[in-house]
Amino acid sequence: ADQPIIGLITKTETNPFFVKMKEGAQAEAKKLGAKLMTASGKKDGDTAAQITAIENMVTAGAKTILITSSGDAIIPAVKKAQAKGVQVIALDSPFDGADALFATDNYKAGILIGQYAKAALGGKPAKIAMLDLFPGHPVGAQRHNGFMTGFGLKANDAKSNELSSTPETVCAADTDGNQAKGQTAMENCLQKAPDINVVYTINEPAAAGAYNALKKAGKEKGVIIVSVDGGCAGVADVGKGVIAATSQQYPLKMAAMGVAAGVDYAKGGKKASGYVDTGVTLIADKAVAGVESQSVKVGTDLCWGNK
Amino acid sequence: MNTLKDKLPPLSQLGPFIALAVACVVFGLTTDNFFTPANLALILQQVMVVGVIAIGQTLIILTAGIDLSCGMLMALGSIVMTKFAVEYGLPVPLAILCGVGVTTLFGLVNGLLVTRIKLPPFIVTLGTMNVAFAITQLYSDAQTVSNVPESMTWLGNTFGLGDTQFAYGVVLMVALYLGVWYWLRDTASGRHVYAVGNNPEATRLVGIPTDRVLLGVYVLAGVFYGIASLLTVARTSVGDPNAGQTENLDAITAVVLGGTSLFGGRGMVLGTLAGAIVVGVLRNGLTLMGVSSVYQVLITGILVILAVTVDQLSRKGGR
Amino acid sequence: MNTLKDKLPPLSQLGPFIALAVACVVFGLTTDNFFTPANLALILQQVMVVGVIAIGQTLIILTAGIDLSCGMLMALGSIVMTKFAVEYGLPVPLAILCGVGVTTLFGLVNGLLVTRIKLPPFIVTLGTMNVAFAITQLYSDAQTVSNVPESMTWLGNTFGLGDTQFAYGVVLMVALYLGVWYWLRDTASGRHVYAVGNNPEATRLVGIPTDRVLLGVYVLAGVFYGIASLLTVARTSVGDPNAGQTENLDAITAVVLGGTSLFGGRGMVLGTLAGAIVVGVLRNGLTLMGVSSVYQVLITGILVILAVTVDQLSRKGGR
Amino acid sequence: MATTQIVMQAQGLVKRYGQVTALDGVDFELRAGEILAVIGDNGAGKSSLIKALSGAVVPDEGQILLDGKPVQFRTPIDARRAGIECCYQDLAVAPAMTIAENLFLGREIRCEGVMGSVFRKLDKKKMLETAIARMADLKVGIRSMTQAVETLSGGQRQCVAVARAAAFAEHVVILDEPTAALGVKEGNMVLELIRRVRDKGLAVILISHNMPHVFEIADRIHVARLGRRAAVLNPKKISMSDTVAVMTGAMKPEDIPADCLAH
Amino acid sequence: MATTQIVMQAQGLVKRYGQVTALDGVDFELRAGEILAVIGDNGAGKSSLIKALSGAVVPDEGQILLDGKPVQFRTPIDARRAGIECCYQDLAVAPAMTIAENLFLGREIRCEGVMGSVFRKLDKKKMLETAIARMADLKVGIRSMTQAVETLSGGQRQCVAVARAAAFAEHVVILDEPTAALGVKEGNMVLELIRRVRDKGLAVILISHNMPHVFEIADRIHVARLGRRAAVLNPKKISMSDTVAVMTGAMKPEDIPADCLAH
Ligand SMILES: Nc1ncnc2c1ncn2[C@@H]1O[C@H](COP(=O)(O)OP(=O)(O)OP(=O)(O)O)[C@@H](O)[C@H]1O
Ligand SMILES: Nc1ncnc2c1ncn2[C@@H]1O[C@H](COP(=O)(O)OP(=O)(O)OP(=O)(O)O)[C@@H](O)[C@H]1O
Ligand SMILES: [Mg+2]
Ligand SMILES: [Mg+2]
Repeated sequence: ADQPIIGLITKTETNPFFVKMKEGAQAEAKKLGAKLMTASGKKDGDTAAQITAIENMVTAGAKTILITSSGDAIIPAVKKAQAKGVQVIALDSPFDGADALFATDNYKAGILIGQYAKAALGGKPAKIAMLDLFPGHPVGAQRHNGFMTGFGLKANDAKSNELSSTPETVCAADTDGNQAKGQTAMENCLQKAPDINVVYTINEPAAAGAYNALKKAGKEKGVIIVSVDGGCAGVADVGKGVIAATSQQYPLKMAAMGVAAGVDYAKGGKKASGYVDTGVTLIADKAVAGVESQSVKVGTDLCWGNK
Repeated sequence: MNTLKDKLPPLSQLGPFIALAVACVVFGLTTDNFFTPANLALILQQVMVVGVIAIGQTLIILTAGIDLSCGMLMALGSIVMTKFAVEYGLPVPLAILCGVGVTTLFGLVNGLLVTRIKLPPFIVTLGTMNVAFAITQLYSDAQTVSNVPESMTWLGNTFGLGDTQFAYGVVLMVALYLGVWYWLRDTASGRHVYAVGNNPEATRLVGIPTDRVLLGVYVLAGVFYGIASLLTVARTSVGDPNAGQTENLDAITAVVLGGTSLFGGRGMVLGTLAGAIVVGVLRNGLTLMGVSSVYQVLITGILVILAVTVDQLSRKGGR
Repeated sequence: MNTLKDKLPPLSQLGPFIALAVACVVFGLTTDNFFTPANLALILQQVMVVGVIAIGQTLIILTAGIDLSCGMLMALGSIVMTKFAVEYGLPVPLAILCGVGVTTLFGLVNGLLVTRIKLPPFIVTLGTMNVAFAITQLYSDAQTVSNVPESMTWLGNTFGLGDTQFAYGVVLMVALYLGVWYWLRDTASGRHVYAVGNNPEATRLVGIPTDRVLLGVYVLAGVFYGIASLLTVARTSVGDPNAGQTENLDAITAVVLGGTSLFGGRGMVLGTLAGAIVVGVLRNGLTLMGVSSVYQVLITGILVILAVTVDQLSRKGGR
Repeated sequence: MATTQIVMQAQGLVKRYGQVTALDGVDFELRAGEILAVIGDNGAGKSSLIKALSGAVVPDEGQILLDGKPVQFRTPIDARRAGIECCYQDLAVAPAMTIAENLFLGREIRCEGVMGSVFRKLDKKKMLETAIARMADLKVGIRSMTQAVETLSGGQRQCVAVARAAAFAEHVVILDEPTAALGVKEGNMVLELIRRVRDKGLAVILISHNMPHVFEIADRIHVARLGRRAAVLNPKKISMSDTVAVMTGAMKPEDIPADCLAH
Repeated sequence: MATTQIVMQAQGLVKRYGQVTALDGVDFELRAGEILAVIGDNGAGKSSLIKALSGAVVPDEGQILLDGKPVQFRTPIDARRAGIECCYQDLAVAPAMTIAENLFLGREIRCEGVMGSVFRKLDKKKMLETAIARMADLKVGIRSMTQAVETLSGGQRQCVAVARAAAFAEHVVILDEPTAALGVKEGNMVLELIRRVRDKGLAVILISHNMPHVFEIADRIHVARLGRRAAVLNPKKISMSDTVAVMTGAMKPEDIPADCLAH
């Protein structure tokens, strides 16, 4: 009966990334004999729901809370929870004051695909479409600016929430990370600049949508689509040539580590600390010179952090 | 007495079309690529899903209701039809039927709660929106369903008309609009939809089974959401559990922009089509102008208000 | 004639409270921690922001309008007041005033568009929602404003009452509810709000300046959103540009659960408080029961429908 | 005797609204082919009575017989199926719809042929023509039948409602204060219409506060008082002032001379 | 002469609704302390006329004089400020609100003392008592003043609207068919009320289709026809049937004997 209670709060529950994270946490909790509570915001950026969830989990007796922050507004609530002896670990998205951070570096994920796209394009002049998330999202900004930095364009640093743009980024549109909207965005970009040759996408559903748009326009051949996440479906798309390369991240790993840290804390009273980079790997079907990447096979094995 | 002037719709109903025309002229002047036939055909493709959802929404709003569940039902329907076809290997027509069946069933539930227990449509559909969302996520495991059979995405294919490629789905959408327009305008049951929204008590007293009309409208709306499910599958070639999150607001916006009153009984389904296209034109035109996304939101906000203002002023002029 | 029965509110107005009681009993029986004073105080803290927004929303819905911009205005207000205090070093009271001023200004704009150009409130507030969102993002650079002065978050502090800690903000919320309740029930201008929602034409004809009443309501709602801005700053200790995304639907839900008609003219602001608490209780109780979040959505959907059903049936019984 | 055949009968109808008892055990009889006037003070329960008879409200107690057989009208549709049409006091019109549409609401005419049977297309032209003819019967100077009812004057609106009820009834027509908002000329036209309806063999229930109208046209007068039936009078025998006295309670029912009562 | 002083005057008022011309250059005069009846067929433009006089609609052309001075009523508030109260035909009531609230809508009474001046608290008790007294004046048997107006019978509802207009006017009372839905007794009470209002020195405009009522109470009769004024008649001299003839157009205005005209 005295199972340690661990809370997991994700940004949403509609993104496979977070669904996998939850599954990973559940599996690990079962293995280690802990009780897992979960909650999430209604949409990305819904900090109010996350704060409420923190409070409710503390009331329910959770001793460790794992959270993928939707925004820094949760920090004070985290502090309050910590003052009651609760360990709070940030997964995926960093914020100040977390006891520990298990995450990938989204800026670096962006840099990797930027470098890949640059190399794959060769010397041709770049015409880039940027298919972003939605305004004001830190992860969106980090990936976007990271991509541009990797591509060798001038862009803001990792701390900025502003989306950079240069003459090479001929079109930018929001996708909400959603396939249908990704397709619409790409279609509109193609109207604006029919000769786009590089497409940055915020995630793989958006990439699939972009590919659909290109295919309908008969232009899927000469265009390089890059993306981030490395989910199983996304990696499969890399294999099919839909996506040229994607930066793979490992939500299952983050979650499992978080649950383990929670159990440790319950048993031994020792809090986790510091930043553990769960890693990011570039997955590409065709390797290009000068950029280190892994094959689709490796990506499939690792997708979401299966191993 | 029966002059041409009498036959034309009154100026008050032209508002949404005027707003549409104004938006088009503005984008035509500020961008190079807006007024190409290809781009215009593209906009139609982009609005076809919301457009069909908005038909159902129009019907419900005409009865003085509102449907928040429409987008989520569309997502659920698309997951059901793709999963049934891909995972259980059901023949495509049957799988489509199952998807449409599910959305229709939800429409029936909405309708029963509204007519039998007399709950406010806002709350009923808020509830079913949540339920449909949860079922979609649970059933799909939040995973996109891909490898959808070709025949299920046929409506997304295009045919050439001159130089321009039109999607079959757009033709379907336009056909549905024309059909519903005819139904609402020229048949008894269509007029009863207006009557129920205009004065439900009077409609009951003249001996029209108002509950049956209402129930029929909700069920029919469910059917339209099911068709929208098929269209979204056709358009994206996948079953996407994340679809439908913004479609309810978009659809209501299209209806209201189209001049239908949220108080029921007044409006025209073709106005909704214009409203849906206005939304699509704004999104397309602003991207073509290279407006960055925060500014797009800002400008959309202002333009939406301007569009109804044009509408409103043209109505006053028309009196 | 003036028996106790006459003095009690009619049973029809007790619906939301019955739903609330039912929800509490269920959670009390199924969880250990629900019925602790600390938890109940916590729920009140969690609903205080939505609760205050919902006051403004109630006023607008009573006039047969709707306000989609409320959440975004709240976010804008909180960014303005925190930025003014933190970055420009304005004295806290002045910074708060500026924040409330901005939301009030937006309320005024909403009101002017509704009364002068006679635009539908749905569209007007959809527009200002987008505009306020964009301004919030642009002005804050999408960055959270932290290091907010202590004195600005004072309403988030708690005081002990017995063993339980109550936030000052909760007291403010309850005071606002009581004030508005008194205003709506016992003053002429409050009754005019009902009259305008009930029959605007008749209200105009008896010589009440309906446009002024409407404008006043929108402005006042803006003030309440400003107060909600302050409360959200107090609760989170930061200015959060991401705030307010779900508050509009939550607030409307609270109003409708509270028994106010979306057609205007009928309802009670205290019902809204009950409605807001029902939403908070559901979220809290389900988390305490350890229900995972997709299932929470599912259950919330079903429970919302059940809550209004209870309400509806108790009304019928009351006749 | 054919004329004494009872078409519609009600026994002990009770209808309560909260603490208000609108109908307090009222009895009622309508004979074939007669015009029965129902009179009474404001709030006497006249409208409540005919609402119960036409299925608009369901009485709490009592029973209704149609042609001697007990019926249960749960909705106005039931009553309409039995050939009963009613024109309510708070005019049941859809204000945003046109006059022609309101006239034919629920009784629309479809086109002939395929358009009608398959496409269920309304014959708008025919409905418009019929509407013009019907309104011309009532001599109401309405300029266009395609104008929305909400743009009509009070009396014009009433004519629309009356015309609808009279046009479609097959058995019983119930009119709740049909002439209240009408001018002298239009009021006489409605009386004329009522006579024509009766002459077609239908029974008519006419609620009115207009005593001259009542005495001009009624075969019998049902006096409603405080939710009950005070008396049924014979307008050929009783004077107008005595009738008013019975109605207002100044004259007790038992004081009415026997020959003034109708049977 | 005091009685011929003109309180309210209108010249050449025109009001068009789309293709329909409701008022076609109508003139109008109301004298101090008189009861002026306005009669006419349905759709003759009576309601449109008084709507223009009370600020409910703004006429397209023409001008209105109050006590000889031109006025521009843009809203009913302007008219109310000038002491004009109007009871409209499509009763301007808020159905969900109680009888007492409707009676005092826009003219609420506040408590005495601090509660009233600072907290602006309504004196509900006083309003309720006044409402009961006013309705008792009209002898309407309404059981509870705190019931919502939507639960009243048609005639009861009309009494509420009439009572409101009569209670608050200071200069001119306009009543649009106030007795249309009323019973004999209640109708007489309203006539009585109108006389009392006149005796207080106010001028009254009474629209009615009830000729006996008009002849019983009116000092002068304004006959409206096709959006214009056909004639102003003297009820002491002209017969009821001639009046109807003028109203329906059967008698030409120029054929009216000179002594039957009012000045
Ligand atoms: N829906 C209702 N709710 C509450 N009370 C009602 C309702 N309908 C009618 N009543 C009450 O029932 C009584 C009878 O009303 P009814 O409408 O039958 O009177 P009536 O004889 O038609 O009067 P009138 O001549 O004024 O039309 C009235 O006192 C009225 O207040
Ligand atoms: N809002 C409106 N829109 C269009 N037409 C209108 C409007 N109001 C009135 N009319 C038209 O103006 C004419 C005069 O109407 P009005 O209401 O003044 O007549 P009235 O003399 O009061 O008739 P009644 O005795 O039937 O009340 C009518 O033909 C009517 O159809
Ligand atoms: Mg009646
Ligand atoms: Mg009139």
